[in-house]
Amino acid sequence: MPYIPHTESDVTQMLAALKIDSIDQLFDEIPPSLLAQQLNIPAGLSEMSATRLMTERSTVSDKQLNFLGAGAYEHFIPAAVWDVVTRGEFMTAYTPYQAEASQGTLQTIYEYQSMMTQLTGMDISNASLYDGASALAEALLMAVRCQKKKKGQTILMPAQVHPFYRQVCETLVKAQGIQLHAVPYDDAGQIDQAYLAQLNTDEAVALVIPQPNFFGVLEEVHALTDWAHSKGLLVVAQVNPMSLAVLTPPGQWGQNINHAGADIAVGEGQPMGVPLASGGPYFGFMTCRESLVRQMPGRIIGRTLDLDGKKGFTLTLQAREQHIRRSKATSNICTNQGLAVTAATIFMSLLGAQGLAEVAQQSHHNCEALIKKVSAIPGVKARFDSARFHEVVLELPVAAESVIAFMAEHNIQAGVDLKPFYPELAQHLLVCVTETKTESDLDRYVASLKQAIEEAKN
Amino acid sequence: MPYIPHTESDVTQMLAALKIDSIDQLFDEIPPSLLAQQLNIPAGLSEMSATRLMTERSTVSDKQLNFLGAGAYEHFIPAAVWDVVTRGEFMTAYTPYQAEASQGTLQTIYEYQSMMTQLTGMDISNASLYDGASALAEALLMAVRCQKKKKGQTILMPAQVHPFYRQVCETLVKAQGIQLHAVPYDDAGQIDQAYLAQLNTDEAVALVIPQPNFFGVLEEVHALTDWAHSKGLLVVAQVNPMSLAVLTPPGQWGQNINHAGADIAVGEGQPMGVPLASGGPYFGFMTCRESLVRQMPGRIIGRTLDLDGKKGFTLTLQAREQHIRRSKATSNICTNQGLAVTAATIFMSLLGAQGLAEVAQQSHHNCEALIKKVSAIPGVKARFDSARFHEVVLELPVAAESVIAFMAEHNIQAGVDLKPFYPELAQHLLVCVTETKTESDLDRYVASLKQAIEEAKN
Amino acid sequence: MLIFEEGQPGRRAAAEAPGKSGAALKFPAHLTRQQPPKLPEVSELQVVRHYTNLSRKNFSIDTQFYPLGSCTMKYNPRGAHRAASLPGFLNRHPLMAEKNSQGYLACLYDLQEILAEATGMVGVSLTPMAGAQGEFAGIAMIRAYHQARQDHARTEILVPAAAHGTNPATAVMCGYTVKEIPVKADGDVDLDALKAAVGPQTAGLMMTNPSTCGVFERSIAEIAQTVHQAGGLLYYDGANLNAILGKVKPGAMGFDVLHLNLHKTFATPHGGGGPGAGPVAVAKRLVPYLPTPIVMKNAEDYRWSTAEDFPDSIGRLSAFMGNAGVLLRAYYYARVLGAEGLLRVAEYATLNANYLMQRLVDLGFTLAYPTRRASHEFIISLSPQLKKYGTNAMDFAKRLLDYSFHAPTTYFPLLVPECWLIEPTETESLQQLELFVQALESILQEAEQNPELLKTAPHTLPVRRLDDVKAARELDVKYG
Amino acid sequence: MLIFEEGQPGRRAAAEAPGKSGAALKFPAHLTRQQPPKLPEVSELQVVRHYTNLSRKNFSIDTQFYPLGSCTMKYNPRGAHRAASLPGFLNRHPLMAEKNSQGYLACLYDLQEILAEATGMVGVSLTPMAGAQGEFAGIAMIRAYHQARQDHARTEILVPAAAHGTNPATAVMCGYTVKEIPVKADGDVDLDALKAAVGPQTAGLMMTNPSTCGVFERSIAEIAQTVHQAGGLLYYDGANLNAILGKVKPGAMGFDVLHLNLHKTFATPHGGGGPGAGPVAVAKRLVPYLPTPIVMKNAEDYRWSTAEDFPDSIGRLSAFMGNAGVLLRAYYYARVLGAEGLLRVAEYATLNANYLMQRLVDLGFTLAYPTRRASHEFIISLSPQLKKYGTNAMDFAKRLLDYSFHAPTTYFPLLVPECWLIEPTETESLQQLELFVQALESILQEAEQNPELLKTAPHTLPVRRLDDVKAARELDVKYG
Ligand SMILES: Cc1ncc(COP(=O)(O)O)c(C=O)c1O
Ligand SMILES: Cc1ncc(COP(=O)(O)O)c(C=O)c1O
Repeated sequence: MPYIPHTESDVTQMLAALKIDSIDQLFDEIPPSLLAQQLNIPAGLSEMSATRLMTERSTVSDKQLNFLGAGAYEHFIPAAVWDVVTRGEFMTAYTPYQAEASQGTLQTIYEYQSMMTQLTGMDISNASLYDGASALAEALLMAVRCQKKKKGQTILMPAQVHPFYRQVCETLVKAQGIQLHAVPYDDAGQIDQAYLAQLNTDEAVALVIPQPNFFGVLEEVHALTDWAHSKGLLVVAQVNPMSLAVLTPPGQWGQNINHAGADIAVGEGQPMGVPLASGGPYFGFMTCRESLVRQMPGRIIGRTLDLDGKKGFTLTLQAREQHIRRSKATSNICTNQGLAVTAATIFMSLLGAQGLAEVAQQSHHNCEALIKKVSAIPGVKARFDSARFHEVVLELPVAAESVIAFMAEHNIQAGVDLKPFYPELAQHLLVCVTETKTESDLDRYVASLKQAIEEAKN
Repeated sequence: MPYIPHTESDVTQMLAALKIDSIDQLFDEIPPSLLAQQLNIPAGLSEMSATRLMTERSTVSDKQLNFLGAGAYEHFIPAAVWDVVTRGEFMTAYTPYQAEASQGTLQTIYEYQSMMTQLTGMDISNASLYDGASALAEALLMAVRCQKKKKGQTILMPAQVHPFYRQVCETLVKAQGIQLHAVPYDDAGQIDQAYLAQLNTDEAVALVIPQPNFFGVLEEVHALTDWAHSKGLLVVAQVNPMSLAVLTPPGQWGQNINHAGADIAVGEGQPMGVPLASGGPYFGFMTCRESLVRQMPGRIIGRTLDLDGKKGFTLTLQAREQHIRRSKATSNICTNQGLAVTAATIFMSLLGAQGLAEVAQQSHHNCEALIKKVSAIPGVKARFDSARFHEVVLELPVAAESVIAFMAEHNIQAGVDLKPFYPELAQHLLVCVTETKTESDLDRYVASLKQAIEEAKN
Repeated sequence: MLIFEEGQPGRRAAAEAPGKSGAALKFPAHLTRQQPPKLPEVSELQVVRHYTNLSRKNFSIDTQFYPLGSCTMKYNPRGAHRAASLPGFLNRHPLMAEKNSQGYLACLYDLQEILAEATGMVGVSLTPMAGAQGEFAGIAMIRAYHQARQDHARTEILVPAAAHGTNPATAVMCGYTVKEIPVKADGDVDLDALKAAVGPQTAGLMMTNPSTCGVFERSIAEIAQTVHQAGGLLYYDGANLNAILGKVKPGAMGFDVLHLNLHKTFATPHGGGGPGAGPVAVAKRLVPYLPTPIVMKNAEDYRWSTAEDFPDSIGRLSAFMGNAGVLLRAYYYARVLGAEGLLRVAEYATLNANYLMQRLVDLGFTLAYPTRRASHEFIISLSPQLKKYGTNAMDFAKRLLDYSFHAPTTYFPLLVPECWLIEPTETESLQQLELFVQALESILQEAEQNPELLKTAPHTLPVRRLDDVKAARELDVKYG
Repeated sequence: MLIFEEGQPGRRAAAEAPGKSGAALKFPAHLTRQQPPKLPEVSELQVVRHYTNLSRKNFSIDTQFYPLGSCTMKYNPRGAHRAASLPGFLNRHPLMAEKNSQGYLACLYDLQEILAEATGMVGVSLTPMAGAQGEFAGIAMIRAYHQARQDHARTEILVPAAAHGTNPATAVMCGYTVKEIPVKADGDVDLDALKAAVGPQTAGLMMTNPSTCGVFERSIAEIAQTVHQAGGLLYYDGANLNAILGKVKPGAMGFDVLHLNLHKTFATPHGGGGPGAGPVAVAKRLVPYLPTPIVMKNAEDYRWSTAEDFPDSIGRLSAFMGNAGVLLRAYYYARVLGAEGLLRVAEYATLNANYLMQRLVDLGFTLAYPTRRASHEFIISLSPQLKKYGTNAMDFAKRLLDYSFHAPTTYFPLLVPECWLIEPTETESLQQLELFVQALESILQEAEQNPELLKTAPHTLPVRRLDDVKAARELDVKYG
């Protein structure tokens, strides 16, 4: 019996101790009418057969040259990261409820929290949320709670926040009567400040600022932060943590000395050592201003002392959480993304500030190099003339869809077609280039793109 | 500096403590004429670039359907095996010289020794030798030491012992004046007993019995063992450990109750949980009759008690080894193949006797199934009409070389051409089939073989 | 020592970064970071050694018996981990073209089918990233259902008092108020109270069965009828599905919607707090509202659902499609177990729980529900020991750690004083259970003879009892 | 508890085996096993838990500072492990067609080139599976060389008294007798004794440089000249190459043949005893005798050498081509370090050793060779402590384990009484060295105040001091 250690004689002995004749008797409190028939599920496989099955299925997706980004980024992950993360003691432990028997996990998260506050320039970090999208939604709920005194519940949500993130926010906040007010982007692909200037903000409680935004473009975070604060709005920064190695951290956004910095900063942690893995498990991070901590969702680890006065780590501020506060909790989250956080912690330790900056710089550099190369193709050019991080919106002379399909035939994942999300951006492709790409990768991309366009034109 | 933690200020502090100005001064005892120029070796790579380089090089060998055996066998390895083996505590420990700080490794080897004596039916196992070939050579040296009273130093070595094993034995024993006397095989692909019957054995000290032999054929181990013992020869069994799940173990070879069983049993441990890995690291195992233990090469782990009377494990009988006995040691071996042994120990625990028997049976079954299928191709048939384990010599109507080349083009590794090793077996192919092959794998093989033969005939 | 404290200015693991590019491209000055973040400055060896040694301070399934009630800490097959880590899965971008993703989509599609069959439901969405998000999805679907019917009066979700904290928290996140239904002394829901509570304001009832009391709710059919008759829907919290897998389908009990905790029932690793996966399965009337995307099959091709397939969906719950790696592990697990194997899970989990319960009764421990069969878990109350020796449930738990057993869940469910919720799971052997019994026997003696030993426990772990109050009062949540 | 003792008759990890085939094919009855071997009968969880917990009883580089002299316990890069474990390498059958193996062959070819360059030699064979087998190959080549010249009188190999045990053992395996050359008080070989010892019977001299005394042999040029003039060849035991990598090429010192311990100098993991790899490199006159196979390059293609390439080879040393996985790791390591990185290895290993030596002198420890620079390692003698406190080198070593440091090599080389051979390696930080110094300072105090504490150490490990004598007398080397 796979995974079940019971021998016949074990079972006999156990049934005897229970004074019953069969295991079935243990289910005698269940109304017989409820008992199921044999499940219509295939018979069990050996590890060998199951592994073979999944290996065959996985190879379909093998060896693609990947220029997809859009919220999930292919960065090189040192081997040490997952070799250590997948140690049984990290991987097969539960949430650290018994602190004394979980110091490994607890100290790791404490270190993670420390790193995230450094990276974001914020005061406090939690221990993770599910992913970048749900972290943003939780930040909106948190912002509303922090702004309870305000009469409205509207969030200003730029259109160039990741479309899927906006959808997730819709799903998660609408039941509580919270409105998302769409803020348009301007010609530079940035938040339209002129639009904001004329906006009635009475009902608004927070402004979301993506940095970089979905187009890969950098926003004018200082001006936006100052504007939001001047209107009594909280600033929710939605940031790529890798970019923070080189970009001003949310904690330093704005020039208003009385209220500088974003109030909540969230994002997708995946770039920090977590594989693309078809979309998850990743992790959402959340950091905030210290004064807001009691409205923060998710676990927080604190350092304290033991009976002997020795330092140790434990779950803290649990009065925010569902297992203590139930219906009054800051969120329903329980299980989070601990293992991915462990990976990120090790990743950040290995890379350090300088290593992260190199990754960020090199990604940016490669993206710019690709733009230069593709711009030589007639009809292809970068759409927004703004500073970027490592993604670019390419304007094409043909439908992006056809280019994607053509290049996929040649095992190149060309980018994301923007048309479904931005009808005004038909024939636009969102392309990401990270430090993993070599000169010859870029050349392969360009050659294939050229062919794809010619093909599409014929 | 990759892997070197020293900061500039660390170095300054250290040099100051040493009262020198530069690291170079530490080399001032070296005659300057000896100092090297810059090495002509490529500049260093990042982990990312080195990984990419090796990934590209590795993919060349990817996704081959493998019917090669000949001493290295593709068996399924449960994931748990190497997940546990590659834990840092196993992988990055040295030889367990400090027993109290090495109980993990020591107990594992003790368990391994216990399993190997069970599997082989022998009294004592060492902790491993390099591989199956060098283990056989060490067994010959050991046999000669055990037979010191005999006048000769000749080993009877069947021609159907793995050709590479015979070559390794040549290399390792010839400097000590030991002769290998070739024993021919008969029509059944087995040791020619008629030849033995007429042989003058005055100079001989031992007979090597391979089971199964290089042709995959089972030898008449009982008769051979009895014959050897009747002539005062030691029996050195060279066995595939996987086969011992279903075949009579060397410890029970022979019917002479006064001297039953092989005296030394060796073999390649790779089938027990060690990946093909281009040929290594594998491990050679060696077991023997208790009376011979003081001539055994390699480490042995013993169980003993600690100061508190608690059981523990330690290196024992070290007086056989080079670090104690130097020029009088039983062998020069020091570093062995510990990590592969750890894998084998876990593998055997997971499979158990029944699981190993299933692997052996299924491999045998698949091999017979392939023989049946290929026999339908005109001119193709199994060469020796004897019981086999999981390998077969196929007689082909064309040169094996051309078949191998053709099938390699289709990513099938067809088998080993026997011509270079046995000129009399031109147009013969040694094929291995293990439990990893499915019906459709066999069909793919057969179809490709058919095509290859047709191609070669044209 | 913290990883930060092991560093030295300027030290780094140089091989791990790509190095500097030729041209140093600049970002606009005002958007450029001025001070680098203070991250650890350490060598590769230091990192590996630090985190390897940290890991050794954890208890885990791989190293200890871990009978944490409600958490189903069963063996996490290493084969599942390998299968999910195959390069084709691990390096696959979530937005990779469907034509390059057929194998991956096939796995998810099959998993959807398996979960539907195992739960007796019709539609499945795999996207929720943990149990609590599954709950959200489920309650949001209930809400969408009522709204679609213009039934706006339904503002209340009922939960039994024994419910997990995520249940009421979820209801509130979905805009509902929560009403608790009492549980009777025999562990079953108070049916009269339920009948009194339901009404036109009832949107639905959330419950687990077997409940967190470790017993099977016998009047489930009547409960379902009661709620349905009042116009409400039934939500099944699948955290305890391990107890009835293959034995009873939640659909058969009358539930309309449920989530599964794949990180419990389907043996995916908990990772020291996560990740999990909380797929939702629904009866026919809720299918239109399933969260998206879902994997669809046309003839031989697999594809992602589009907005046209599910125009009434509650929407998207994750940036991409949930915790794919967890789903792949669960799929592997289901395929290795097969129909018979899934059924055995429930049988042996239940056998272990009942046997262990009996053995603890033999030792003199007090059951919370002495007249009942255990499900896959059961509750003892340490109130008698608190009275006699002054040692509470936590003291016993901490002392158990010294014996190298992880403690059961303590103080949950809240309604049993000084309780332990004990879940041995089906992957532990009789001999392992007996070692646990021996440890408790010994601790019971210690409680009698030397209660201080328990009150100051643990004594053999990296730290002794930690001061939680200090942790909350003097917040120290980051280095420096 | 042994894994056997955790089993129960009939238990198994069922998913791990392929299951039974349809037709039960039989082997001839007399060749068929009658009794199955008594292997453990355990579940998958039991196996994982058992061996995970066993591993936790080891000290290792990943968990402790491990200054084991002569063993070069430096950080083993995880990147090398991953590269060598790529499916294309791991699943590659050793006899796979050359055309399907070009990438693999390219790695080995490049490694041959790198090792030749780093050692100043002309030919390299990668096949020896550890240092000792490399030594065998080297001495066998020396033998083949003399024999080819019909110089049959050479029957003796010289080794310095400080030599590692494998050196004399190897010489004997190659059919030679061994003569030891004394070492002077300053750690250098006694040149007069050497001059007296060489002659027409001299086949060669085996030595390390720096020697196992932890000092660089200063008169190496004269030694080489002496041996060469007598018609002997010089063998370099590369175990200490870490000390001079990139600084001094053994070829430049006059050596004719050498082995490298890739599991030391090239950072491949020791695996609790193995595997290693001991490639040999030779000067021009020994190239014809290299063990085979070797990777050859024709234009753009790589291929294995054939008998025609090396008709005079000493032959084959392993069933296939040595420890391929170790070679791939070493190749990765060499490529990550590059020329500058390899040189830094020697520099920082030497810096660490000399610094640590100075710090131990500060504490009052006695150096074996006080007038000398340390190479990458150095020797202290604990004779004074034995005299003063009755605590010997082993007592200090065992006590050090209690401080969570692995002990240095004890009682080797044999010629220094109560010695410790200490090798910190270049991958340990100054701060780590200081922690080690602090521990020794503390142990020194303990030796003075409470020598019993040392004599009965260790006190905090899974077992206390083990009875080795009993182990050898009452042989218990298997279960049951
Ligand atoms: C009964 C019950 N319901 C719900 C949950 C929530 O599941 P998750 O932690 O996956 O969000 C849990 C798990 O902690 C549980 O035990
Ligand atoms: C000086 C010296 N020579 C030779 C050897 C033998 O190397 P190996 O153990 O790889 O056979 C060693 C290692 O133990 C050594 O330290």
